[in-house]
Formats: sequence, structure tokens, C-alpha cells
Amino acid sequence: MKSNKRILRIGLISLLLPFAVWIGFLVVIPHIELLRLSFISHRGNNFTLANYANFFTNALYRNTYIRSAVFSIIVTFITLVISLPMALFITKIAGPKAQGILMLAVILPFWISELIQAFAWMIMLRETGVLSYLLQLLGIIHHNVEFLYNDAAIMVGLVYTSMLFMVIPLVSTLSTMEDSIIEAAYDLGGNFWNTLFEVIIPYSAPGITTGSIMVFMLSLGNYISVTLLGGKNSLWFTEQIYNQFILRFNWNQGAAFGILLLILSSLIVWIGIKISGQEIEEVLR
Amino acid sequence: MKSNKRILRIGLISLLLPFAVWIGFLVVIPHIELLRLSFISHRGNNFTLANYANFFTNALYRNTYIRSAVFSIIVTFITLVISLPMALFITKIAGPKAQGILMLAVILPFWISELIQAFAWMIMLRETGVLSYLLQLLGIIHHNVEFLYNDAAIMVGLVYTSMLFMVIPLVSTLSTMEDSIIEAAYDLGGNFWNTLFEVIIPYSAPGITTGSIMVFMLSLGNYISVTLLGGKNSLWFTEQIYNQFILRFNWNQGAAFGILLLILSSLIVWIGIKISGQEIEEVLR
Amino acid sequence: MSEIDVKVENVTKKFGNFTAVNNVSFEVPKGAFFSILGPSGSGKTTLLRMISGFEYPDSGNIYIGGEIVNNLPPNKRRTNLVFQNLALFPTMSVAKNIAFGLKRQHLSKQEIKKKVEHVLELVDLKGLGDRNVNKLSGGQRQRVALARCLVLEPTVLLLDEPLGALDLKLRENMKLVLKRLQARVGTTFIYVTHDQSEALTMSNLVAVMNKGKIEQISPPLELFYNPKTYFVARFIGDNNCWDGKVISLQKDTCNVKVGNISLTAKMGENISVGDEVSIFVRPEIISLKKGRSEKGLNGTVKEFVFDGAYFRIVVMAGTGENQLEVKVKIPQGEKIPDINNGSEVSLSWPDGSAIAFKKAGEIEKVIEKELEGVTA
Amino acid sequence: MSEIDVKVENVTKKFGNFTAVNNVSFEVPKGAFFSILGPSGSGKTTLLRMISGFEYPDSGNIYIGGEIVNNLPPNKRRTNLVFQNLALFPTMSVAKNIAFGLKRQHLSKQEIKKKVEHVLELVDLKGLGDRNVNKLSGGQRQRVALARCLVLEPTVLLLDEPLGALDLKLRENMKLVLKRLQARVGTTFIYVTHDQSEALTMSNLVAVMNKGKIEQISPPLELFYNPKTYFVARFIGDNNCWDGKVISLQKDTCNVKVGNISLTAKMGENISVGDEVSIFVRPEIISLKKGRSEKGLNGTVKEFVFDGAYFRIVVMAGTGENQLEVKVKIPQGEKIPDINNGSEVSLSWPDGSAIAFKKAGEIEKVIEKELEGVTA
Repeated sequence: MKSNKRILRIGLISLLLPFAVWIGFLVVIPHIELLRLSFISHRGNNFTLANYANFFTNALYRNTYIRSAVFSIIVTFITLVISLPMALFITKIAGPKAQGILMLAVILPFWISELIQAFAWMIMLRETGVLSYLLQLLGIIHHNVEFLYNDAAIMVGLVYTSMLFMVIPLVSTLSTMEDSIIEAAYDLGGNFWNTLFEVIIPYSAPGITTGSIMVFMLSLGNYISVTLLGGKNSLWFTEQIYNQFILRFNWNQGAAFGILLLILSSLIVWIGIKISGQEIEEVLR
Repeated sequence: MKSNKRILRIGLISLLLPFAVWIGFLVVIPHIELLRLSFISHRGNNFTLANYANFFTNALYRNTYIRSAVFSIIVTFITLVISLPMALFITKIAGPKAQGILMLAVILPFWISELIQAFAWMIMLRETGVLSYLLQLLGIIHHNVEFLYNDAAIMVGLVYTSMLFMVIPLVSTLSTMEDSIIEAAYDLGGNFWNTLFEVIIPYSAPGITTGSIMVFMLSLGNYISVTLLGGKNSLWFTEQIYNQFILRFNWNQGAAFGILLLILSSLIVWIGIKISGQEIEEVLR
Repeated sequence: MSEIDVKVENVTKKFGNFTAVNNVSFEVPKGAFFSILGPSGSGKTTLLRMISGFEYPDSGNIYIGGEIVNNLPPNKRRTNLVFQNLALFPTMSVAKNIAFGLKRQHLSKQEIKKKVEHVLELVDLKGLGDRNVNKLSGGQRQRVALARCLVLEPTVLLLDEPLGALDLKLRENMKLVLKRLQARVGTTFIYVTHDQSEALTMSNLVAVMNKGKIEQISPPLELFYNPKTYFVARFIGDNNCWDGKVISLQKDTCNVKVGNISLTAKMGENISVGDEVSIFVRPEIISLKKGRSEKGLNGTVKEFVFDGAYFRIVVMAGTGENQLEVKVKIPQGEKIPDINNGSEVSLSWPDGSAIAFKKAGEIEKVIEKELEGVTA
Repeated sequence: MSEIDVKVENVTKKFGNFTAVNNVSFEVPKGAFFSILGPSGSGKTTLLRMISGFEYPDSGNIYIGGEIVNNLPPNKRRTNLVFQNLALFPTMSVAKNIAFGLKRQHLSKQEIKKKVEHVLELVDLKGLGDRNVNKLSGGQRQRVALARCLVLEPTVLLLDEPLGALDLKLRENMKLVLKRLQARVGTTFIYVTHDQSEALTMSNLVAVMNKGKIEQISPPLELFYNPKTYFVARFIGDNNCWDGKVISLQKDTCNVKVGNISLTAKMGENISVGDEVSIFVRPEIISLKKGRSEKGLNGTVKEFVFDGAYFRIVVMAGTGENQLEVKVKIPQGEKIPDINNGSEVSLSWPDGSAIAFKKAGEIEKVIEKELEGVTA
């Protein structure tokens, strides 16, 4: 019985209508155009499947595609394993003050432009950087070592930039969990691990799914951190798309790659949701 | 009386300790190093203020800096004006089904990599693109017009990519508002505008603040959408930072610019919070 | 009390296939404290929302102060509603909450201030005008919600279970506050509740609602002693209800075979020999004596509980398989015979205090559901 | 009932500067239904949490089944707690909720299944094992929470206001369910509540708590008729409380000047001439007659309310400025004299049913706060 409708309707419709049109225009048309372009040959204006065929015949493209997906899944998993205890700590243990500080630490990467973050990481990991210096001080390595431009650097950067998007859904799910549920598990004879795996993780399932989708999407679609930390040969699929659009001016090929990336991410998210046994509607909430 | 502490403490500390160290290491050290580097001259290793002096003596840097801030504020405001009615519609009028679809429309830009979005926009706005074509069909313009590479294109792109971050905090604030509060305003004689300005907007203040901070930060720190849609002369401050790091290999100058951007964003957010009369702690929740 | 403030005439409201309010008519006299009492889902809230203007009737008319208001929106009606959850504006002070409605009437600042001060005094909140409403206690918040409506001097004040969120002790207190306030300001109150004690304590008139229809409109005591329908007899108070078959009829009374016991009861409606009926006897009216007697109903004590106000005693009367469960309530101040679980007792009640209605199985289910807390 | 299941010995617990539980001692006999009754903030929940192991006492000892358990964590104690909000595991079915504790005891799957089936039958939920707990009604959820604890066969079952979240009718019903269940299984129950009707209905023994201390431990009826302290007299039931000054003493009784009326009352504690005392008389025990009489207390009816169980009558007795407000409750079954607001009536009560305690102003505040719902 949403009788708000009547109250708000007249005012809202007058405000919403132009925006609704605009949003439809913004969301739908550019992507239809992207799809159309992907079926047109680069030179000439005729219909072709060549842009997609190129992908399947070129091993570099295929491998980059798979590599990006696998790495993004790994990044998502690492982020989850780090974020769950953090979220648990923030919601169930920390006092209000510690809560604020911890949330601040989580939000900080967001405060700072991804670009600057990536540069800060580069400063840290380069051959003459802090990490190399510290490890030499500790005697673990004996000359300057380049920690930049490898897969580990990419992963660290991705986990760091996307952690916020895992912690926030987890915090918001876990903060709806009454403390007494954990106490009840304890009272009925459970220990930490029982409680974690049988009570807390099932309860946070919606937060885990939402967070995982966001982190996966952000990682797969990342360009800045990946190219800056991974170097020119980071072999990330977004880099291939960028190259087609900007370096080769082959927008049609780029559009096809864009559509392929979209299919990949949708497919993996769909599988993830199926495995976790949740409804898409629940995840959207 | 957080007696959860006792239950979860032992297990959590064993999990959290390495991560806590790691997070401290990740968050603090790279940015201290960024700060240190900004006070060191590019050639030679001595302390200098030259990197900052360069900023104040060069009008291009100064203007870009101010321009980025002003544009980001405008983008934030536009995003707010669009997002508030949307959030209101989603939380107070739409049925569960429409709610899902609307949230999906809002989340869609997030689903698709920012890079691909930007390319889709380029396809749309370029001289031979859809917009130019449509306007010619309607007889508004009479030859191909380039809509790309101008300030409006940057703004549209930024509003589009960051809307999600305004809508979500607004939806989460407004969904805690009981419907009967709107009904009460109506019952006591209020109309749509009274209710909006005296009841709904004050209620959504925390969401507005959170959303505005996020959108402002994202806009000011954006690189991909700005450079792709605005072209090489988009005059965004992140572009200057990128140029210093990547094109000129002057990391020290880049670090100084990074610190300046950080100061700018912190300052404006701080002013914004003061004006809205909220506590930083509230915003973090 | 002869002037009519609210008149509801053959009003029906459907939601899809569900008929929430089914052809309801009644009148509320000026200055009355009128309660609508019913289980959840009986349509009482929908009825109230139609009077306040949040829902419009599908058919029938609603008059307020003599004028038809069927499709008038709430902000144009001279009614105000106190919401179940109060719906105070959480970002405003007490005074601003109260002034919100006055501002819509384009009064001067001084006038608004004067009226706010006056109503704050009326509800005993003098000096709390600048307090934020979230800083108030439950009872104070309640009174702000009342003040916010009363300051607009509505023709009718509507209240939608406003005490539902309060805890027991505070609720007892607020009942008296509300009743006294209504007596003082003289505004007509329409009060919706599922709690009979609220309705009975405060009202001049109670309308009992069930499944979208009004079953009976009476002063509180009459609902107790002269229920007009099976539902009212079953719903009001924790009544004894025994099912049996009519054997013979007298002028106003009938003889009913319940198990292997024969009882005499007043007829609550038209009844024929052979009908399946239920007999109702109030537990408060039954007297209990230790030991057997020839005149009364003999039985054994099964349960004996003291709840602070009453001794609640359950007696199994009769013999064999068809024993009758009789609830007896003896008020705390009276002398209790020296009995225990298993004691033999004899029960009796005044002539004419047992009443019979035809059995209605479906109503039983409504009440069972209520007890199971399905809606909670 | 002579064996002791729980013994609390000089237990104190502080939170910072606030002493939540102050040197409390008591014993709970095996198989008892023991209630701890007190206003919010009286320390009753802290006491319960110390018995269950969620808080550890600062000093003193807690024995369960004869052993000291002061610092034993909850998962090692043979106590189980039914939480106020039930705290069912929302992602599990009914059967899995119940099996959670059993799994921790490393029983075989068959054994677990058998025990779950058995306890489901005990709490009347047979066949609902596979239902998700969110799909249950309020009363059913309540019973799952009980079953989950009972299946572990604890030495003591602890209950922390488990009926607080239910609505009125369901609560009445659950009180009886709980009492019957306890009688059947024979487990010792310790029940914490601020609702006296719950405590009085169900318990064998009630401990009244105030400000971290236990004021009185008695069977329910004794709390009513033999309160040992000012607080108990004031807190239990809606008692009349009149302040006055002691003029003279007899053996067990004292004469007290209340306004310009002189009353005789039993002494509840040591009292001297000149002390400021309060006299308590239960509203239920006062008889009311129409018209004036020489022996009784004469007055005028100020308020006359029927609440479904009682007629609540407020009488202003005496004359002039120092009028006495007397609350009278006449149960619904009795004959009501034909009175109205303004009628002259005379009041009387049996000798020895008035009791005097020294005045304690601070306690007054505790109870006022309770009525204002500050904690709600």
C-alpha cells in the first residue's frame, strides 16, 4: 500500500521524466552502438564477423582474455579472505572510535585518486624503491631488485584498490546480524571456527556475493593500476581494447573486444551467483 | 557490553595480525614515500621546494588545478540533482520489481569497465557518431558536428560514471526513512515541495554528504574518462600528474602534484562537511 | 453529543480480490471517543486510512463535519492522524514538529509561537520545545505526536494503534493520559486498536470489526454483557466457549447438550432445535466452591495460577471422555477457597449469564491465528 | 526441591564506576521456576549473564550443580540461555538450529536426529523440522529457541525476558506454555523479566531486584501480601501509596497522619514516632459503598474507568487541600454500586491490610522513570 505514490507522484514525475529519457539514452544507445560497430569491418562499412574471428584465431588475445579472468577471480578470493576478518572486527569487536579509524583506513584508497595510488605503489616497488631498500637492510636480498612490472605487483595493486568494495557490503551485512546470534552459538557449545563457518559466513552470504561481484568487475575492467604496475606487457584484456581504440584506431575491433569482455564478466558473475545459490534480486538489494 | 570480543578475539587476532601489519604497510608507507619524493629535486638527491614552487609559478598548472576542482564541484551538484529524485523513486514509489530494474540501470555503468564506457561514449559523440546523426535527422544541425573533446563531454562522462556512488548512499539513507513520515507531512497539510525541502532533504543529509564526497573524489581523481572524452587537452590535473610521471619521467614533480591534489580534495571535502554541519564520524558510518 | 462529526455510509474498499472493508456504515457523534477494535486483517486500519484520506473508497460516502470528502487528499481534510510509529520528523525539534502544520496555514510567526507554547502546555511538555525529538522518552514522543495534530484543531483526531510500540507499564499510563486529554480538549477521537483493554478503557463507543464488517457498536460494558454475535462473544475477554447441540427451546433460552452435560443458555440469535451452538460464560462470573454440590457443575481442578490480578483456575467438569474445560477467574482481593490441583470443586453462575450462538468455525481460525502470532 | 542447582554467593560486578550487581547471594533449588524481577537497570540481566558465563564476576562465587564456575566460558557450562530476541540462526532450518548444540557434543547422526525429533514433539513443533526459522510465527520461533536449549539437557535453563518481543495476546498464551513445559521437563528455570505478571504467573520463587541488590525472595503471593521493603510494596501491583508522619505506635501498628486524615497501618520495618512513612493499601482490597458512612473513609469519585477486567475508580478522600487520591479496583464480575463521577462514596479495608514503610524518595524516581518509558 504505497500511498506515498500519490503524494510524491506529481512532483517526482515532472522531475524524473527528462532524466528518465536521458538515462535511457545514456545507458542503452551507447552500448547498442558499441554492439553494432563490432559487426562492421574496420575499412569499409559492411557487416562482418571478422572482428570476432580475429579474437578466436589469435592466441595472444585468447590467452590475455583467460589470464585476465583467472587473475580477477584470484584477486577476488584474496580480497574476500582479507576483508571478512576486517569486517567482522569492525562490526563485532571494535568500539565506536576504533570503528571510525578502521573504516577510514579502508576508505583511504578511495580518497586518493587511483592514479596517484598507482604512482605511490610504483615508487614503493621500483628497483630503487622502499621495498628493495628495506629488504636489503634486513639482509634478505643483496642488491637492488625490481618488484614492479610483474603479476604480483598487479595483484597487490588490484586487491588494494578494490578492498573497499568488499569490506563495505560485508560490514553492512554483518552489522544487521545481532550480536546475540554469535553469543547463542557460543552458549550452545560452539567455538570460533564452528561459529565462523556455520553461522557467520552463511549469514554474510549476500554481502560476500555483492562484494565479490564488485571486486571481480573492478579488477577485470581495471586499466590504470594494471598498466602502471604491470608495465606495458601486463597482458590484461583492457589493455588490448585500449590498444585497438587508441594506438591502432581500429574502433571496430575494439568494440568487439569490449563486447567480449562484457560477455565474459556477465558469464562469470552469473556462474558465481548460481554457485552461491542466491537470487539476482537479492544481490541487487 | 561487547562480549563477542571474548568469543571472537582469539580466532580473529590470529587472522588479523598479519593483515593489520600489511594494511599499515600498504596504506602508510607508499604515501609517506610520495611525500618524501616531492621534496627532493629531480636530478640530484637534495632537499628542495622547487617542485612546489614550479606549481605556483606556472599559470597552466595553477589553472588546471582550479579548473579540475570547480568542474568536479559542478559535476557533484548535477549528479546530486539527478540522483535524489531517482533514489526517492526507487525507495518510496517503485514496487519491488521496478526497484530491481532501476537499481540495475544504475549499477550497469559499474558492470561495464570504465574504459569500455568511455569508448562507447566516444562512439556516440564523435563527428560521425550517433548524436550527430540523430540531430541531423531532426534537422537541428545540418552537417557532422564533433561533440567529443569538450567540457560538456567530460561532464556527461563524469556524471554517468559516478552516479552510482551518489544513488547508493541516498537509497540506503532514504530506505531507513519510514513511509509514514512522508504521509505525516502530507496529513499535516504539506505539499510535495514542503515535504521535499523540509522533511526529505534534511533526512537524507548524511546520504547527500557521503555521496557528494564520493562523487567529488572520483571526479577530481578521474583519468580515463576525462582524457578519452576530453581529448589530450582536457586540462585535468590528473593528466598533469600522469605527464610528469610517464612522459617526462619527473617523478619528483609528479609526487608534488599528487600531494597538491590530495591537499585540494581533503580541503574541499572538509569545507563541504563543515557547511553541511555534520560530523566526520557520521559521514563514515 | 447529538451532532455527527464523521459519517461513513456503505463504504467498500477492495485491494485486488481482497475486500478489506465491506459495506460499512456508522456515525461518530461530536466529542466522542470512538474505538474500532478488531484482529489484524479485519480492515480497521484501511477504514481509518479512508477517513484520513490516504485511501479512497471504491463505493459509499464518507462525511466529515457534514461534507462529503470521498476523494479529498489528506492535506485538504480537517482530520489529523497519529501514526502507529508516531512518524515524528526526526530532523526537527519538538517545536518545529508542531509548527510544521501551522506553517502550511500561513500564520504569522508570533501566532505560530503562541499556539505551539499553548499546546506544549496542554500535553505537559512545557519547556521542551527546543529538544530534538530523538532525545525524548517514549511517553514524551507520544505526546509530541498528539500535540502536532491537536494544534491544528482538527474536526476529528484519528489514532492508529498509537500505543502499540510502548511497553506494558507505559501503555497503562498513556491510556489514562489519552482519556483525560480527550475529555479536556473535547475533540472527537477515532481510535483504532487490536487491544481490547485499550478500547474498553478509553472509549464511549466501541465498534468491533471482523473481516471488513462491523459486528457490533456498543458502549464498552455492553460488549461484555450483551455480545450480539458469536465473534464478539469469542473475541472480547478470555471467554469460556463450549460447543454443543440444542435439545429444546424455551421462550428466551435453550437447553444444550455439551458432551454429557446439559446446560441452559440465553439465545443470542435465532436458534432451532438440533443446531450446533457454542455457549459462552465469562470466567469472572463463575463462582467456585470446594467439594461437590447437587445444584452446581462438579469437577476437578487441573491448573491453578496466580497472575498478580486474578487467580486463574482451570476445572475439568463432567466425567469420562467428554469432559468440559472451564476457565474460572477469581479476583485477587477475594477469599480463595483452600484448593489445589486435583481438588474437587463445584461451579455455578447466575441465570441468564450464559449465552448461546450458532457455531462459526472460520472465526475460530482467525482467533487461533491471532494467538499464534502469525502476524507478529 | 531440597537439592541446590545454582548458588550465587556474594557476587559483585562493576562496569567502570557503575555497580551493576552489588554483593548478591541466593540459591535456586533443583526443579524450581525462579524469576528475577526488577526495573530496567536493576542489574538482573547482568546477573543472568554471569550465571551463563558471558560476564565474569568481579568478586564472589557462582556454583552450578555444586561446582564453582566463575571463569568458565559459556560453551563449557551446563547452562543454556534463551535470548530476549531469541537469536535463532536465520540461515538454518528448525532442525539444524536444534542440532547445532548437539553436533558440538560429537554425537552420531542418528542420535542427533532422534533427539531433535523428540524435542520437536515436546515443544509441539512435530513435522516443522525442515521449515526455515524465518517462515515461522512468533510463538513457533519462541518454541524453537526453547527446544534448541532443552535438547542439550542443561542443568539450568536461563531465560532473558523471552516474551518481551511478543504482542499481548500471544504473551498471555506463551506464559502458560512455558509454565506447563517447565512442569513437564522438570529442568530448573531462571527467568529474568521486568514484567511482574510474567514473574507472578509462572514462578515458584520470585527475587525482586533493585539497584543491583535483591530486595526480597518469596513465592508470588507473599510479594503481594507481605512486602518486606518499601520498593517491593511500591513496585508490585499498582499500589496505593500515601505519605504521612507517624504520630503514635502500638505493638505491631502505627498511627499515621496523612494530610488531615489519621490512618492505622501495620509496620513493615522498624519505625519511630515522627518518621516520614508511606502507607500502602492494595486497590483490590478496598471496598466501596455508595454514600457517606461514619466508620469508613469518605470521598468523591473523580474517575471511573472500565478496562475489561476491572473497574478502576479514583476517589478523592478527605477535605480541603490535603485530599488523598485513593485508587480502587473492583473486579468485573462483582456488582458495582450505581456511582458516577462526583458520587459520594465511603471506603474501607480489612484491618492489617495497610502497611507502612519509611519513605524512600529515590526509589520513587526509579519508578517514575519506568513509567515515562525513558528506557524504551
